[in-house]
Amino acid sequence: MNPASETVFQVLQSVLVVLIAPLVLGWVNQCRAWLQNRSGPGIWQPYKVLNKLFHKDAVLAHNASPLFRATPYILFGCMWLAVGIVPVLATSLPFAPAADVIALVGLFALARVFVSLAGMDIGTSFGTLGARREMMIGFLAEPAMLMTLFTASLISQSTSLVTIVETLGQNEFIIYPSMAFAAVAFLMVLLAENARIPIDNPSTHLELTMIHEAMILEYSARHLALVEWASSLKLTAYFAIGFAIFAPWGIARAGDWIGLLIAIGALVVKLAAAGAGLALLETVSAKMRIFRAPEFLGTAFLLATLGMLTHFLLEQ
Amino acid sequence: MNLPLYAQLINLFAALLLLLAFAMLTQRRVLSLINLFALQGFVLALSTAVVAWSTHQSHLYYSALLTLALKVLLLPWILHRLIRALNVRWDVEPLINIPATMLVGIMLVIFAFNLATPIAQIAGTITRSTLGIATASILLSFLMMITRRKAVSQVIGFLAMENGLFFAATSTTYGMPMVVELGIALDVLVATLIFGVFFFQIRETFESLDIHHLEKLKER
Amino acid sequence: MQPVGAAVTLSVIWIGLGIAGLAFARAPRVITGVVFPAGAAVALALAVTGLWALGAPASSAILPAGLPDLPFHVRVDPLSGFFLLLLGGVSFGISLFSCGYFRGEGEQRLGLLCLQYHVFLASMAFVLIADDAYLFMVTWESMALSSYFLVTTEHHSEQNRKAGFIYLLIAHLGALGILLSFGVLHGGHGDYTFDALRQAELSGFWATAAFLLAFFGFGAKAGMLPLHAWLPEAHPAAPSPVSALMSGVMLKTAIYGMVRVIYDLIGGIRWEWGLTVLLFGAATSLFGVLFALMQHDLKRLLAYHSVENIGIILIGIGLSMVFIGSGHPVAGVLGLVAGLYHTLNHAVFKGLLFLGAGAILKSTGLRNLNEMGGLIRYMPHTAFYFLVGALAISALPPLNGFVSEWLTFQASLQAPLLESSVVRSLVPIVAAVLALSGALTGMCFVKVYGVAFLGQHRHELPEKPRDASGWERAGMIWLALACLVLGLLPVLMIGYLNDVSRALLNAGLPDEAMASGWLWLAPTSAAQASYSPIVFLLVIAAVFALTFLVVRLVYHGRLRRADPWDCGFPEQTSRMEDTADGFGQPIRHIFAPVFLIRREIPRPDDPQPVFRQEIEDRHWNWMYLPVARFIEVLSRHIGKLQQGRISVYLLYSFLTLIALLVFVQ
Amino acid sequence: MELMLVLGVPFAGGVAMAVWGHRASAPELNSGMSLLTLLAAVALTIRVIADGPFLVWNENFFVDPFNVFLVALTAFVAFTTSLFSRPYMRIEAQTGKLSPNRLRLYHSMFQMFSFTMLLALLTNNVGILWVAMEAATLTTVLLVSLYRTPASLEAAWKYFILCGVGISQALFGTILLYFAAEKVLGPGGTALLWTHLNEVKGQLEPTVLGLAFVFLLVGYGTKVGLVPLHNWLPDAHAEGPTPISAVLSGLLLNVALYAVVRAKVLVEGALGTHLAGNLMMGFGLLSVVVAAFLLSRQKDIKRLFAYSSVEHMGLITFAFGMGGALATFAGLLHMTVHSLTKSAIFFAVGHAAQKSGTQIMADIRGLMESNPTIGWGLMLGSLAILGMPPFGVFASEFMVLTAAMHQQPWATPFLLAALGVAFAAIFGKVQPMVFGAATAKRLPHPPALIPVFVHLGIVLMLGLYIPPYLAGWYRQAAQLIG
Repeated sequence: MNPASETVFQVLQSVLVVLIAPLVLGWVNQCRAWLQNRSGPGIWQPYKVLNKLFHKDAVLAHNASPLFRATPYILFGCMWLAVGIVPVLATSLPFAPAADVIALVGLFALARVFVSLAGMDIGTSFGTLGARREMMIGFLAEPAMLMTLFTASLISQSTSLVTIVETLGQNEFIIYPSMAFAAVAFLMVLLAENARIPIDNPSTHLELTMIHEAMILEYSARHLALVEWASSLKLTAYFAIGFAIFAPWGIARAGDWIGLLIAIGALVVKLAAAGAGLALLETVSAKMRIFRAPEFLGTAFLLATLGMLTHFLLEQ
Repeated sequence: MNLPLYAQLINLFAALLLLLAFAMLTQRRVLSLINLFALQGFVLALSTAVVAWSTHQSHLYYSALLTLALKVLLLPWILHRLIRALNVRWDVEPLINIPATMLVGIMLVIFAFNLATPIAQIAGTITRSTLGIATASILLSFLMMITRRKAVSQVIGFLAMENGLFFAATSTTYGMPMVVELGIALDVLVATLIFGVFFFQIRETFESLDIHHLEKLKER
Repeated sequence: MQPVGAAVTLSVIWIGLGIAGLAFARAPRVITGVVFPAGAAVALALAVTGLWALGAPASSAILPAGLPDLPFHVRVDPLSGFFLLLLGGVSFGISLFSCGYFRGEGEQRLGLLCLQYHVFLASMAFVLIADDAYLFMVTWESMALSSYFLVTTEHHSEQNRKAGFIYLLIAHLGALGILLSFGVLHGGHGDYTFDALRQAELSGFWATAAFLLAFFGFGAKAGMLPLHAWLPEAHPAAPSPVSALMSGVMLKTAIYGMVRVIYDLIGGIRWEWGLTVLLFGAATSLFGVLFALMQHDLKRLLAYHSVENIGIILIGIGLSMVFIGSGHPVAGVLGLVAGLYHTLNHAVFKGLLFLGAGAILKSTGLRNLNEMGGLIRYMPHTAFYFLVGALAISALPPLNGFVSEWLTFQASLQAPLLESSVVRSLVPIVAAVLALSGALTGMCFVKVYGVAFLGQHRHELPEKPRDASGWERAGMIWLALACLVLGLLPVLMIGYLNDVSRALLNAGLPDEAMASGWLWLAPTSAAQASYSPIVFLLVIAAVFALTFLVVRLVYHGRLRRADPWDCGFPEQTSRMEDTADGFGQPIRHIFAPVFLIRREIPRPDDPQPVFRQEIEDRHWNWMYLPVARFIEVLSRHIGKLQQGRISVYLLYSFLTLIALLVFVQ
Repeated sequence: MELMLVLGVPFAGGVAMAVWGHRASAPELNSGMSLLTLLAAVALTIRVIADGPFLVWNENFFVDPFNVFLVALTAFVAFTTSLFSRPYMRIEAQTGKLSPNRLRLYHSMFQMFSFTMLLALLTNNVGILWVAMEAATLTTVLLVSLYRTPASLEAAWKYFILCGVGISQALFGTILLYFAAEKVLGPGGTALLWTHLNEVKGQLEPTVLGLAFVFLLVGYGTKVGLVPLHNWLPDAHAEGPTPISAVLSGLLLNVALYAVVRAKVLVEGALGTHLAGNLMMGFGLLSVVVAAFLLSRQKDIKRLFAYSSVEHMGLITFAFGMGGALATFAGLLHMTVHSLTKSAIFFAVGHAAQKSGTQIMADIRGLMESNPTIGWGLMLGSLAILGMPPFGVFASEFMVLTAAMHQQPWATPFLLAALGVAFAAIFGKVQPMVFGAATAKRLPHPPALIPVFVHLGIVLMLGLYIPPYLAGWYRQAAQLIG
């Protein structure tokens, strides 16, 4: 295959995912509305919100530092890079080797650190509160995430997502008990990392319960828009990672166009299913007290590690 | 066994020395302690003279005279002067009571003899058995120094030990070279003088010669 | 001229500079303006020498000094070269910083300070090039000694004196352990040159004994659990550049010693040893970061992070020992490279962070985080460099800290190679611990940065804090650049480390790993794992610029300043934001059993309620104090023997005499 | 000729001081005498290095590398001590602690003391060696009791009784030696001459020599300060004037040890077993350990360093007991560095105690502030004596330890543990005295601290570089005493 078409694929994937990310968010919210017998704002709502925000004048606290203003862009950049790396549509993209799963986790960590710092920048009570809680969630979620990914990479003898996808998806189908543990752990991490119920409630501004929202309270207009967009990107990226590891089917190799069509189709289906599932999960479960979060994530961490051990004990 | 006369004499003196050592060990009165010490010196001088006569070693006569002068006349005189000046006639009860001391002393004598016999076998001198006695009397004076409470009696023990050494030197080896003996004698003399000085100082600092005053410096 | 000659010359020049400093004690301008810059230049030259030695074959020499039977042997091989590079590179930045920092230091102090500082540097250099046990011990101890005097520079504070005492004591005990280990290694023939020690054939038991002695001896210096107690006391006590030097470089000499003795001198590594190192490393790193999160004294916090990072380095080395011990040299090399690379990285960013702390301390006189805040507005430069350091130590891509942790993870993922299933399943758990402590570090530095530099300042300073001066900035810029370069171009340095391991284990990374070019870091093979920090950085930067422009073009860049909103709460005071302790509260809550917490809770009717709590280190209670008590009791009993009564003393002599007589018969 | 000077000058000095010792110029005269002695000793040394060992005065005196090295050391330290004692004793006199007569006694006895030590070192006659040792005891007793305070009297009394008794044992040992030698060499002078004894040591009667060595060891060991015979030592050091503590620790102990080593050589030769060595090792190890543990309980600064002397003497005894080229070399080196360092420490301690008017460590604070030179002297001296590189003490300790690991592996853990404990104890006490805020007053006379730094300088050099002639000298000595 020729580098040119790979580059095309790379650009295509990045742009496409960036564009549909808000749609995913909209879909999830819509499904939640349906499940709660509400009519819902419609799945295009996020785009309207973003557009509105971009139009507004930005309001900035007096003592906001450059770091505060730079953060939304850095955030957006990180997330964009993430979706550029994860094989959403196609494997063996030129950027793919730039980061393996560990680097990916590092990337999310980078984003988290910056957004928390931004939260503390103004020095408001809620900002620091949010940052503290975010980092607490983070330091528990991050290792769990790593362990989950390690389980997959131990099976495929590699930490690069491409190789994982190729071994898991394009070889014959094998049942890995360790992957079951990993899957559950990954789901829990996904909920925690994307500020979903039961850890956080994306749609609340009730001060004492919020985490992610508390950090970005001071943002407005275009900054807020970027932050929101970035978080929808993050959700999509997590979905994509999930697909790549646990449902790595129908992902094209860079360069074959038919495969790409199939991949897009598959992606749409997967995203729809995942979004619906997420909505269902959020509807049936209730938000837990902040100090239950460590237990929740500790369990995730434990499960992930257990997954690794089972891999060593059963599958070698 | 029939030894020549002088050998018997020397053995007799040896026995006397041991006897005197025991006597000093059990003696409570400082005054008679000094007299015993003088007596011991006298016996020492005699035995030295006998050895000299038997072996025709002239320098032993000198050391006999030296002994006589130093240990029979000079030192006891000094000590007498001292105790008169400090009027310590009585020694208080020794730390260990007399019978126990005696027992220990006897053990020591036996031990000393055992120690000395193997050496005595190879000794060339006719007065071989005296080494054991010398050792015994040294150990006995050591014991005496341990058990006494008064500075004076400790010093007398020290001098008695010196006597034992001297006896060992003369009887077993026909005496050390003259230089050495002179040196030893000098040291003993100076030592006694310094002791004398000390008595007065201790006396004027502690109003007594009881050495339990001298127990301040220790690990607490 | 060979590397060894250059290294010796430079170290001697350092000593000369120190003496010159003492000579010019009356002229502080000369010291800060000439002597310290000269020292920095020497450091740079030493770094270059190190690079040179990394490529060159080992070169050795014998100095006309030392013991008559054992003159000083010196030798520079790639391993020494790497550490010389570390020493020179980092101390260059620190010396530059010192030029500015020590301005306005008391006259009579400055001369001594200069002497001790440069002797400290020189003895570290000599430790790295020593090639016989005696020179090693001498320089090792003079290193401890000179740094002790630096730690006790502020000897009027009781706490500093205590710190210095504990430091020197533990260092000395560690040194005794090392000495004993050399003795065991020596095995009774030949002299004490490292060559002779290499030749010595040891039986299994003695080899293990030597390993344990060396491991704990050097561990005491490295601040490994449970011998770390001196570290958080001593590092804060010293003047900041010295803290940087101790944390950044001195601890690394201990790592050097471990590698030198275990890999080079003892040889024949077993996987059991590796497991020991691995577990101690894991415990150390987790413990270190947890305690760091509890601190509110900035320098103390950084010191605890040094403990943590030493743990991470030990994890890398332990992994490599495990692999080598079970016969997988290539994976072993990977672990070693990871460990050594993290050694270098930690030296760089920890030096940078301590310098930042120093800059803050100098301009605000503050060490307590709870009193700082909003400093980014007064000292933007320092804030920026500190941010670089903070990101690096939090192991965030694309900076250097991440690379070495990434490598360590890669090494731990080689676990399937191992036969013993126990070890195989222990390794991933260690990896999990590593991940945990890495994430905790991130949290800790969000706390540090957020509390110190961001937000509103918490207490009124006499005058507006000034930003770091030119010299100080130069030092921090140098180290920050190093963080960036080591993060972006890891392949180059890893190539050198590969040479080191070739010289040490005559095994290296697989060739395709080296072949994959300077852009892509792929330690084993591109298919297994790859990472390209440059692409990483470029993409983020590109997207940043792109979005910025697009937003500007499509929409607008209008901006309005206003009071913070904060859900509409009125008058935000600085007492409403988290303090450092507040930020650590979740950790205290989650890991409560780990800490020994003393709380002082005010009565409800207290007019000025004060809540105070002390976090204490359990090790004091279960390890150090018992030993001290035991010795104390023992000496009391021995002291009883000597109770002043002369008769008893005579009795002693008497009994000795009798006993000996009996014995002789 | 030089030898006559070496012995004659201090003797004459002793007599002269007995006459003029109370004059204002006496201290200078004292140091002058010591300087002359030093020069003579240097001349002697040079001669010995030039044309080897020699015997004089119908073989009653002889000089070989072993004792000439000690002679040089003794003369040197005696000289520096006399320098130190100039201001020190002046201050003592002015503060009314000493009357002119005492000062006279002090000076005269100081010279006599160095005379006796040199005599003990230089004589070839075991008997005269004993005489000299006894004389040394007597002189030092007078010096220890110089202040006539109750404490000093007690100390002197204990010193006198214990060492007197000990010395008597040594005499008995000497007699036994003579008794055995006489069989071989026949009666008369030669049987006490060490050189002759050394030639025939193979034929001497083992059983007798075994006993003799026990008595000699107990006797001279008491003066060396080997545990459990050491009890006089801390008292004497603590209560005597500081210059005397310096020479006691720095020199007298060495001389006594010298006697023990000479005896050991003969006995080992006669017995053919390693008995003597084992005994010495046992005593040495015991001393090291016990002293190390006693260190931590001290409150009086001079007592502290007295115990440290016990510890180091134990180490040296252990080294000589081990024997072998390396260990003996180490022992000799340690003798040198220990006497230099310890006397330097006592100089510093003396001034520190004078400044703060007490010997109780808890009341001495902040020397670094009140007088940096004293502070640094004490700090560096303690670090040196604790075996901190780059000082020479570490060099010798390193060699002792390595030799021990090689020959007596079982002993090394004890030694290392003791060293560790000693470090904690001494350093934990010295640091607060040196650092922190000061509690000291000005002194009428500027302290003479050049000696301190001269000593420490030499010790530092010995740690990094041992001049070849010195090394060769040690080697010859090591060969002599094997």
